[in-house]
Amino acid sequence: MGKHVVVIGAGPAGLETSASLAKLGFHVTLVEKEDVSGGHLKKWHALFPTLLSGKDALETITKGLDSSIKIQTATKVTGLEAVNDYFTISGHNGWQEKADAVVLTTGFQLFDSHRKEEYGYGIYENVITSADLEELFASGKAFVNRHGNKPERVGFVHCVGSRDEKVNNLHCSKVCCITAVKQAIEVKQLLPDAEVFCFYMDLRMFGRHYEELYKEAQEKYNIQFIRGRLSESTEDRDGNIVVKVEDTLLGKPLRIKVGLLVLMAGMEPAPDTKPLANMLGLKNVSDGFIQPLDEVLHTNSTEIPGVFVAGTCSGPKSVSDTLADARSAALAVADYLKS
Amino acid sequence: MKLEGKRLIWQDYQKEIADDHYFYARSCIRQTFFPGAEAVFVKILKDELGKDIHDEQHHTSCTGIGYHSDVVPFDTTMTVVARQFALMTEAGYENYAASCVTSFGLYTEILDTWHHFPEKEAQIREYLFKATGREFTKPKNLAHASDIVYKFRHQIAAKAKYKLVDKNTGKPLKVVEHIGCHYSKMFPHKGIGGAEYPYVLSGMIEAWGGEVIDYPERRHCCGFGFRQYLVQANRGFSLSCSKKKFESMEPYEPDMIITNCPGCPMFLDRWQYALSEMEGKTYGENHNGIPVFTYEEVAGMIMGYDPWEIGLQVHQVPAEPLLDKIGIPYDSSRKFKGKNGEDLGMPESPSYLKFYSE
Amino acid sequence: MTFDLFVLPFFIGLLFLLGVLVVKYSRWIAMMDASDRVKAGMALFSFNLLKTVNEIFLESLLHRRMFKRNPLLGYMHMSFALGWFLLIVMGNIESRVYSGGHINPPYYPIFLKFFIHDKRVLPFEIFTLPGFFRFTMDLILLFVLSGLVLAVIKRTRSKWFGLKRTTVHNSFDRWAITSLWLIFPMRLLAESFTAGIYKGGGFLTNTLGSIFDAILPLEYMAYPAWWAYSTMLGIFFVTLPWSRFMHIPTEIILIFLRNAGIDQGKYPGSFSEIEIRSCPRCGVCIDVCQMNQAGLTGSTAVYFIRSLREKLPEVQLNSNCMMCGRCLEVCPVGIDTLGLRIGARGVDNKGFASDFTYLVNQPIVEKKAEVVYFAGCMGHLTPGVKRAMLQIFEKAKIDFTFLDEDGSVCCGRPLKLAGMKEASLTLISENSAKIKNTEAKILVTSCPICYKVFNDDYQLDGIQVMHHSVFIYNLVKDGKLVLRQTDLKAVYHDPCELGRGSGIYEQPRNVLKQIAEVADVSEERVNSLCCGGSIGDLNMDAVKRNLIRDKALTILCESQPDILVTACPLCKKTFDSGNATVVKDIAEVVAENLALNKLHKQTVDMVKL
Amino acid sequence: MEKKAKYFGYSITRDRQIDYDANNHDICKIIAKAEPTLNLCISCGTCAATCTAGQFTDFSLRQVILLLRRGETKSLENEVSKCMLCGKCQLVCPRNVSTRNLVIQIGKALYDKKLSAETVNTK
Amino acid sequence: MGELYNRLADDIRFVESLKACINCGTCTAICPAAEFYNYDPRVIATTVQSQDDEKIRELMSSDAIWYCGECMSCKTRCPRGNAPGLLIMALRSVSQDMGFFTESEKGRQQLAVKRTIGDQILASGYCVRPDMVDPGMHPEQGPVWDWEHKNLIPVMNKLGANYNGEGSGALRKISQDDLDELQKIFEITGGQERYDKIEEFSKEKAAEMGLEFGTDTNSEYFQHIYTANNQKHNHE
Repeated sequence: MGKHVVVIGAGPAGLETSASLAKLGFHVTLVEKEDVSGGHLKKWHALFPTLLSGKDALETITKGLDSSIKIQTATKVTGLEAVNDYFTISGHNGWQEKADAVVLTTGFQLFDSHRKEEYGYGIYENVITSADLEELFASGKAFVNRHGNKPERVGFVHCVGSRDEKVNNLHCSKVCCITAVKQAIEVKQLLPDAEVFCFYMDLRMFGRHYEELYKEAQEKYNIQFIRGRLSESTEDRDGNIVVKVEDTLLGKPLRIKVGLLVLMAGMEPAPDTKPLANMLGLKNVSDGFIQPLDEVLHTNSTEIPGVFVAGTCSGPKSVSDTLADARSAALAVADYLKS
Repeated sequence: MKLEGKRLIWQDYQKEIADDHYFYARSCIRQTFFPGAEAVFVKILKDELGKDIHDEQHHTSCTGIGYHSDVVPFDTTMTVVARQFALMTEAGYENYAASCVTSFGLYTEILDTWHHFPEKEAQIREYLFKATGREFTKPKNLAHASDIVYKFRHQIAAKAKYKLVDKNTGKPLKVVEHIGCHYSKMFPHKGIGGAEYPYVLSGMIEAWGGEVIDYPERRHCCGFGFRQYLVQANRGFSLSCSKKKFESMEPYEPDMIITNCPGCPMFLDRWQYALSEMEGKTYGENHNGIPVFTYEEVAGMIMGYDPWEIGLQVHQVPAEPLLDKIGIPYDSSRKFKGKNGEDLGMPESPSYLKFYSE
Repeated sequence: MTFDLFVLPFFIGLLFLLGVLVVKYSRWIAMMDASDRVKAGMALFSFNLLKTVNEIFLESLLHRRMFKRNPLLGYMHMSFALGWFLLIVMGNIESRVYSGGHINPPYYPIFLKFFIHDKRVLPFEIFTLPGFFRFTMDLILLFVLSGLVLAVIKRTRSKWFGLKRTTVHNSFDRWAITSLWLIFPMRLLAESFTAGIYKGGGFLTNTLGSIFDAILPLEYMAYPAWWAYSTMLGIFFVTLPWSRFMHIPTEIILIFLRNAGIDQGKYPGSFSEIEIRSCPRCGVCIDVCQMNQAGLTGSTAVYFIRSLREKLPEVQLNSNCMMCGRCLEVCPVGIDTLGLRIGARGVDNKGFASDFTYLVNQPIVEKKAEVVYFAGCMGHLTPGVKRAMLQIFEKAKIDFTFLDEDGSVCCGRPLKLAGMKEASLTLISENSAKIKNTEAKILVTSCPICYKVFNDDYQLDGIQVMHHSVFIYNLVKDGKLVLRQTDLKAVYHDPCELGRGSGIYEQPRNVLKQIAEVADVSEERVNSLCCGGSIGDLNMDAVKRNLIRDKALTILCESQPDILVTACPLCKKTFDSGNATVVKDIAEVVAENLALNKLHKQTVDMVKL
Repeated sequence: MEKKAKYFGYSITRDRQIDYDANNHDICKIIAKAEPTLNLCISCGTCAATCTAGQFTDFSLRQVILLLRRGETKSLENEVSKCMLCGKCQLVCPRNVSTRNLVIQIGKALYDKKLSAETVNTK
Repeated sequence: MGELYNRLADDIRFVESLKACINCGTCTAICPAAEFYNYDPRVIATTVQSQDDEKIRELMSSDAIWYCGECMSCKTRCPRGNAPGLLIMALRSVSQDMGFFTESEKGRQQLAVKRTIGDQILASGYCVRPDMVDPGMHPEQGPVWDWEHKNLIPVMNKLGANYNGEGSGALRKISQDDLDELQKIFEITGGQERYDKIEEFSKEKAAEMGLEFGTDTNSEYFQHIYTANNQKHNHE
């Protein structure tokens, strides 16, 4: 066939799309702005619901890559143009390619928790994000808060940067609920004596075995779930975090001190997505996530023939959803290039 | 606590504050309880900084307290505010400086409302014209008086005789800053430093040598709650709110509280008295209470103005221990005397709070 | 010679035992309510006593109930009880014969062969008086020993005796049983050795004695054997009051009191104490208990009663019982295990303060009718049952008052089962007033739980209480309902509270038979299984309940029926969740299979012809 | 020097906020041990919806469990006494919480607490 | 959608204050009133959101809408950009216009606010004046205020105020022309009407309660509403 596809972004979506496209017989170039591929996954310690290690997951995905795939790392795409029936793609470092189809797999960026000022991230030492916690898990360091003490209580705040007009994010990030449950369990495994609380609005346990994990968190680990969105956190003299929340199921405001507060930072569109979409002339990117041609039927196609999307650049997804989406994108590309 | 984190946030909440030519609107509560503070403000701006500040005689209350205790309808309040704007326009000013935080919040709210509902603005213009024959231009710059002091905090520091430093230890004084709720809780971008970590007073405290204390109930309302204080039956609420703050700040051993809202300093001052009388509990060192000041008073203090001229004697919590700490001289015998030294008698001594006189 | 030192262990043991029994019995009598004491006193001088004696003979000696359950087991128990009893009786007669009718010291008949050793007379000695005794006594001893052999076999082959599981005993029981088991071999040895030395004894002891004499120095061994025999008796008597064998003297009292019309009354009380000590720990109740399926073997009646006896504060044990009554059915002593359980729960839960003052001034149903219908809590949870009943009422043109149409006040049975008697009485009086207010003649309920408590604890002044299955049965019998035969194959499940609890087995079956072919179930009627949903259990979690449910479903569905029919909304709901087959309440089956009317049915029949 | 508290015509209000740190969580622990399915509750309210006592009162087991978990045991005191133990809640609970035993355990724990408080008082 | 809901929806503040509440409780968690009163702004939002006129009427007649202190902390945090505090203001307006406010103890207090703050605005041009802060009605103001109140003129003079003076400055006397303008504004914009309604409905209520109504702050009814507390507002 010999048709050439450029995949932009070498996270799980880009890697899996490339692997699938190569298997289908296409020439694939995978462009990545960073020096190393793997996206957010390379920093993630373990994946829900099985606690599969992020490293292992990435290795398995990478193993599927055909040697024919050209991986162009450390290249930020600065030019992307549809010319007749092909595309020209160029990078900041002078790299340039022509392609018959383009797959955008630019992924997401983690919500910057500083923006949720009232939670004190970056101000109070013992307020960290879910990503920080994954790093802490991965480092294998003793589980102590930043004062060197084992926290007696750990709180998880759901929906940080998600479902929040105050930070202009209306969407649900989909994976934070289950991630919080997973991390809460991991914390409990490391600190069996700690009390762990999840402050949530809704528990969106949509995936296979998620609800079961949630039940396990309650049954086996006695993790407490308090329905109420965190209103603010402050620091007491000992560096504990005092949080205020309404226990909405009781209809009473509640104040509780935790030694460590973990913010479940949501997914936001990657900053590179919109510029790339603009270069192509994609219109449906109002919230920064690319709107596929149809959210039910054509989830990988866009309004421009030959331009495809896969993974979280079109909306929050779990790793497994991302991989499935990537494979589905490869088929959509194949379909397009064959016709 | 990491200060860099706060600085990062403060960068996002800078606002433009006019440099000169202010139309000054006085505050009902400020002038009633701490008229010296307003006097200091005008004095510093005029005399020390050489600014032009118009002290308008025809303006009235913005009706804010009536509005927020819901006896005055929104349209009425908007029209009264429009009248203030008209007075400003007529006086040839475009920079509005409000002494009151409630007013400031209300002006902000009204301007925002008019922005979103231009038809409302048109209606209010009509009302105003019909009632008074006046017309107005919206202010080009709207600031709370504390914004202006914040803007010139370094100039004030440069001219100051004293610093917010314990003269005996050389250590900065521990200062609690209390921001009026309506300063930035409604419109975070209209306040310096935003709603969560307002910088307006912290900036002054830093510039004047003090150390800001962040305590868990820092953001809590003083408890005024308008109708919650105005009606005697509700005052328990008001008192309880302040108590919550005192209990929360107490372990940090603050030397003083600075506020930017007219009501808060009065409440935080008086409630310390009421709490001491009701439960025998006093805050601060040696049953002195924690002194509560307006930012204007503090500016006056460090500028070396006579404490009794700027009105520190009308605080129930005595200022003397703090003046001593900083090293500001004062004449005890003149504390409760009239302007020309005439005898006005003496307040009674409270049961628990320390009382200083001659 | 009428005395030897070796009799002392026996004699002291016996005196000790009698002393302990006197103390215990006196305490129980003292604990008894005055009215009960009067009842007991009167029973001593009435014909009832004959009944008691008869029952004691049948149950305590012959072990009739045990025989019914398993002949081998019955024989084993009978050989011990009756055999030993006969040994004592015959021994006494024999000793009198030898001593010329004098009253002998109590040990004398027991050790008669030590004191008296006459030579054997052959060959027709059985027709002589001493010969007769020697023969008979040896025969009885052999009878006892045969039981002993069975008991030993039962240790490893309990299934031959109809028992899958046997009781695990504590150390007192082990001491007692060891000594008991050794008494008779020791007696055999002692008598044989003595017979060997003196060439006396009967067919058994003489034969054995001769053999032993040939190989053993019997003159040195006989005397120690008598010591051993006496010692075993002594140990047995001393351990008896704290061992399972306490049931021997206590059961007699229990039978007497029961026949005197005395029941448990307040708990703990003398009756419950006597019941607790009447448990022989035979373990017959273990196999029938469905708690085994949930892995809660420790909850079975025998261990529950043990915990009461030994005052082990095991709340879990008290609360973990579905109160299905299967153990009650099989208990050879007839101990009211459920009553004891309720009593123990009452003690556990005495701190639970119920407060139903909120029920005061609730609106009363004004409608008056012949029939009042009470769906009950569970009926409300299974709207299908309720709807079916309403259809049936309509079809049969019954004017009725729906007492709990707008929701029920609980019948009080759950509280009663939790031991909260006072609280349940509040609900009972609340409901009673409401029921009476309807001026109905018949109270129909869909819930066997309610049905049981209505019958047992409500004073409804002549209002006839009917479970809906019986009510339907009557309607069908009276021709007010005509049912349609289908080709369904059904099994019927007897709800505990309706079957064992209230004795209603046939009416629902008869109704069902008019609709479907009803297959037999291996465990039905009195042996019916509990569905596992029982509100009788206070503690068991759902996982365990499901194990019980699934096992019951397996047995119920052995014949692969199209439909499992029951007559209890709770059973229905529980079985339904097991997803084994279609589950319906009898009322639902009836409502779905109502023929148009009698006339119509006749027409259909005619067409068929 | 004994000074008389002044009365200003109103009094200080204790806050309604659940102060988790100040609350006593021992009772919850005791009950969770006696009835571990307590932890399974997801506050769905099915129990309260079907509750027999709930027809007549504002009794809500969901609410009771929450209060218990938050250590608000004082508000629990007169709650479980309304329960008739009819068991409907147990049948409808999607998480199979052993609600009846839970109610009994709560009732008893509060009783024990009262008892221990009384013993302390009499000492 | 009922009449009451529509009335609420006419209020410009309502439009800004309630957009599809998600019941997350952020508002209640930091609400000072929810801390000390049996009050939950989340529930208020839910009730109004139901658009059930019966419930809204009940709400407007209850104490619940009068607990808010209008600090607007809720507005800062709501993830849906709602402001229960503003919603409360809309509810209070309708409650007063329709006369529901006299049904609750806290609502009845509106007359006290009107006769103090409200009347003061029109009489002096300011909401508060030092002479109005009577130590008898404000005992918590303490002995220093007591002293100051007794020596208002010299103290104010010392502190640089132009107490009751002509021209500009703190506590100056507002000229009659300015007061007339204020009065006119009140008449045109509905302020006076609001005042009159508060008086009217309160008068009815006073009659119903059998209390002398009067026109000032010394009347029986005023004293009653100013001090009455049935102790049902807090959780104790």
